[in-house]
Amino acid sequence: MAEVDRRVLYWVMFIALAIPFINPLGLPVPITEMTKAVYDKVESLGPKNIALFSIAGGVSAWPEIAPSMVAVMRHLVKREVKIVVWGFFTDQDITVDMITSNVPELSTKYKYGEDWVYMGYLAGGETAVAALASDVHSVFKADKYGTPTEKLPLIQRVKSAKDVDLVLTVDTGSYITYYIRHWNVGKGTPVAEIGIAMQADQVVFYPANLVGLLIGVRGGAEYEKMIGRLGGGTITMDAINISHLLFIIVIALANIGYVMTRRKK
Amino acid sequence: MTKATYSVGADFLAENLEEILLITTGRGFSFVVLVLSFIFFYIAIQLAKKGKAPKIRRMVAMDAIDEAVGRATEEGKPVHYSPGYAYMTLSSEQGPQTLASIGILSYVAGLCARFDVPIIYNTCIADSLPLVEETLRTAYRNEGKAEAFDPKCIRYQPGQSEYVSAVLGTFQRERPAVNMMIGGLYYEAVVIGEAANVIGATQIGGSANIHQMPFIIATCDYAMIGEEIFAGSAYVTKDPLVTSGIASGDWMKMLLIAITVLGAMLELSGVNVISQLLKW
Amino acid sequence: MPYPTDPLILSGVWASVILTLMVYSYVLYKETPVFRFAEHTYISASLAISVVVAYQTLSSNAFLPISQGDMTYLIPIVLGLLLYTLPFREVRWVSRYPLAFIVGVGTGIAIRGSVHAQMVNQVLAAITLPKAPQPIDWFNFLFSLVAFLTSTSYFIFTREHTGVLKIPTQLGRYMIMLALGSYFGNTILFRMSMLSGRVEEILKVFGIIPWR
Amino acid sequence: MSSILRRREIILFLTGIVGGLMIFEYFFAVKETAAVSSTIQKWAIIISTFALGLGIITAFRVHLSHVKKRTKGQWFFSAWLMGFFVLLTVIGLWNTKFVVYDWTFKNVYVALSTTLYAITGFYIFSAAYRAFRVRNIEAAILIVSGALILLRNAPIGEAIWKGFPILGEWVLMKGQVGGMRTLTFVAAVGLVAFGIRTLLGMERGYYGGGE
Repeated sequence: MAEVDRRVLYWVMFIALAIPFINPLGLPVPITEMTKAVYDKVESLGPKNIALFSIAGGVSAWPEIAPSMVAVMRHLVKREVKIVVWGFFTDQDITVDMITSNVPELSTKYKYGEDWVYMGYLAGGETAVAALASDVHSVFKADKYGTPTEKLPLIQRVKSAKDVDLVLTVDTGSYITYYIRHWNVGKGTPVAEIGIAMQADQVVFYPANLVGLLIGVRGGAEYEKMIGRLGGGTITMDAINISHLLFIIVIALANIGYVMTRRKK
Repeated sequence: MTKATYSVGADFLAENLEEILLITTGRGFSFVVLVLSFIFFYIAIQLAKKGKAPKIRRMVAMDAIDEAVGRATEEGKPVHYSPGYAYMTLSSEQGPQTLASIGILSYVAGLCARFDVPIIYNTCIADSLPLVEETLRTAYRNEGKAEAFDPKCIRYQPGQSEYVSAVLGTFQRERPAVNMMIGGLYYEAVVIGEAANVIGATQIGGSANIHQMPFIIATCDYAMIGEEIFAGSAYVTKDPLVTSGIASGDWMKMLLIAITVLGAMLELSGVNVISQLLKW
Repeated sequence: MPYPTDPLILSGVWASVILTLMVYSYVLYKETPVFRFAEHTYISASLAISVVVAYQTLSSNAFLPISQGDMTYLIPIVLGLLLYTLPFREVRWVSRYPLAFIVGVGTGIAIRGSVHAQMVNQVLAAITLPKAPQPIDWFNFLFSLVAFLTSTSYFIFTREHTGVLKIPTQLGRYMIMLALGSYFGNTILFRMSMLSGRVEEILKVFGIIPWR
Repeated sequence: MSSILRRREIILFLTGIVGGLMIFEYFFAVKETAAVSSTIQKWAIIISTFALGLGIITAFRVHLSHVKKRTKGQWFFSAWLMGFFVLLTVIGLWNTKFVVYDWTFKNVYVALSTTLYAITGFYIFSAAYRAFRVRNIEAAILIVSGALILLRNAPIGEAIWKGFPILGEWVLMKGQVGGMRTLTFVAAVGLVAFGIRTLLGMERGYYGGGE
């Protein structure tokens, strides 16, 4: 019992993950404090405010972060907040396409250049984040589509970190720490994170003021519930429930097997 | 895919330096710590030269290398070695871990050369290739078997997941008896570790990346945690540097523990001199 | 959204799902020529993409400044080309220069960042008192502090873990396990949502669940 | 000339100087070094980019030999790898928007990256099955902490018992912090000691051992 062929485990997991997509369970998703804090912050913003949506996560992490990205973007659009988008990943254009196709208001209700703007890709890691905090215009001369910044009224208003009311950093790595160091500690701009689950362990002991954190797909599902528009996160939550239950069961079985084989000896 | 249209230039940094530095004040004490690290290291070396080097505890994982290579010899199977993702370059903050890993590789390759065990090295770090090749070549030459070295044992893949897929394939096709993964590991730790368990390989793993420690411990027979991988190369070569490095590290830990205890007590009694010092 | 009909998109989603299943056949069955094909296709495509990206990086970061008259960028190009002395035995040592340079940068960056963020800032955070404390906050503060001190004592290598150090090091090991367990648990959440993403994609393309 | 340039001391000195500059720039507000250090980092990126060619040589060395020797069950794949690489590189350098390149990028490269990234889902399952056994108190703590996080992250935990998410939240926000802080801390201590040895030219293990 203690030595099951691994492939049995893998097949069980593979099938178990498929079931909830075919036959949703729809267990309720309770709201956690970290997510509520991000929601409340966005809720407090309005048409006069500017939010920065920074993309530092690749397409390969979509299943974990896409639900939160879409839900937060929908909320921003609902509150009519002005949105500046830029990012640090080479495949981010595909991500921006995904967001705009899921949030059609960006092309209907919003006017590009005035209400939202996509500045494109930036290399340079922490140095770049620090530079942007003090002078956006010297880093970006034009947006992604080659329109010079002078012709983009929204980016004209964003000269440095001080002109931004909330940073939402989508992050699968260390960009949250860069934003905390240079935008929050340096300039006092509130920073919130859309992250992958493991970042929770590290962010909580980082000595800084974080507005809140959407922890992976769980955070996305909670956010969808709060904005009242269920989506990918909520659907995936069923798969999370099933798989996590499976982990608990398998760990329990492994221990029963372990204790029994030890008794025999 | 987009081109790197903009990046931050030197001229920009120079112009805005004061503002940037304003953000990063608070490095004063860090600098003191760094200088103290140098001083502690110097003292430890002087002590070692006088034969007063402190004893350190055994490193089980390093001692296990000989045994593992011995097992590969008996079974007539290769040894697999890989340094992890490490941001795919020596010029990142993961670079030192790759270097430490190559240091341990030079010992492992020597053993492999001595016992005529083939070694397979999979990597995705292109700029480490010259070092790896030279390390392996030298290890073979030092054993007097220069002609036995085949550079085709070094396999390169251009990215993290590519490297993972190649290692998975290598395991089933060439069935190494030993898998060693030491360096700046990321998600590959659990994948390679479990895939190596499937083929029953003896595993020695090590990394200073905290996020992979649970998985190295879970999958490997022998695990090197944190600073052990940095001490590894000097440990196997019986270099007095190792004790000096570890001893000076220990002093630094004790010093900072003392500061923590003192700081906590002062903070609790309302004196914030230590926290001000740390923020300096 | 309806199931895609555009032949380009349709062929794309089928290709990606078939390649995915080819890779998972390794896990769910065993290494076969099917997996080998996916593996080699992937590495091949990635090598080509890396060359294209490298070319783009060099044009915007090196060739562009040179064309604008900044000749200092010839230095890294020459250093980069020196790497290619590696296959020639007599001049192989020259390739150590670019390496020495890269190693210096990496080591410098690693040291300077870790002293500040991983050492000094951690001590500072450990002694920072809770704001507006309730009794439970005091408990948490002391718990973290004791956990930090005891688990650090476990990493002292030059003293035997007996006598005064016996109890702290033992307690420290427990605290480390608490942290590792937490990390393990969070990683499971991340990995499960990634895998369920692939499963969902497969089900979608096979038409088992509606396209969305 | 070459006998001087060949000396190890000179090469090690270059490492020390470059590394020292990176450190100096971080701690001191000297305008000139900041500019120099930023340039140096850019140079390092350029040099590393050149190294890709070495990677391709290394890969082709292996695969050409397979094709020449007609290695059973391998040579065909090696030939495919090299042929497809050449084709795609030529197309990509010509025009990245061309349909073959763009299609391969999205449906092969991105899709397989995601697939391999997700393969961990299987392996972490069997790793948990093997590792989470109550062998001693340490293992028991690991299991309890991991299980509480699982039951916090999945809403099903709350459905089973209201206390699970509360305990899980405590482990995540408070309980694990001290241990995690130590791991961060000691890894840095080891790294700094190693870095000092490298910059002082005393860490020779990496330097290919001899000569």
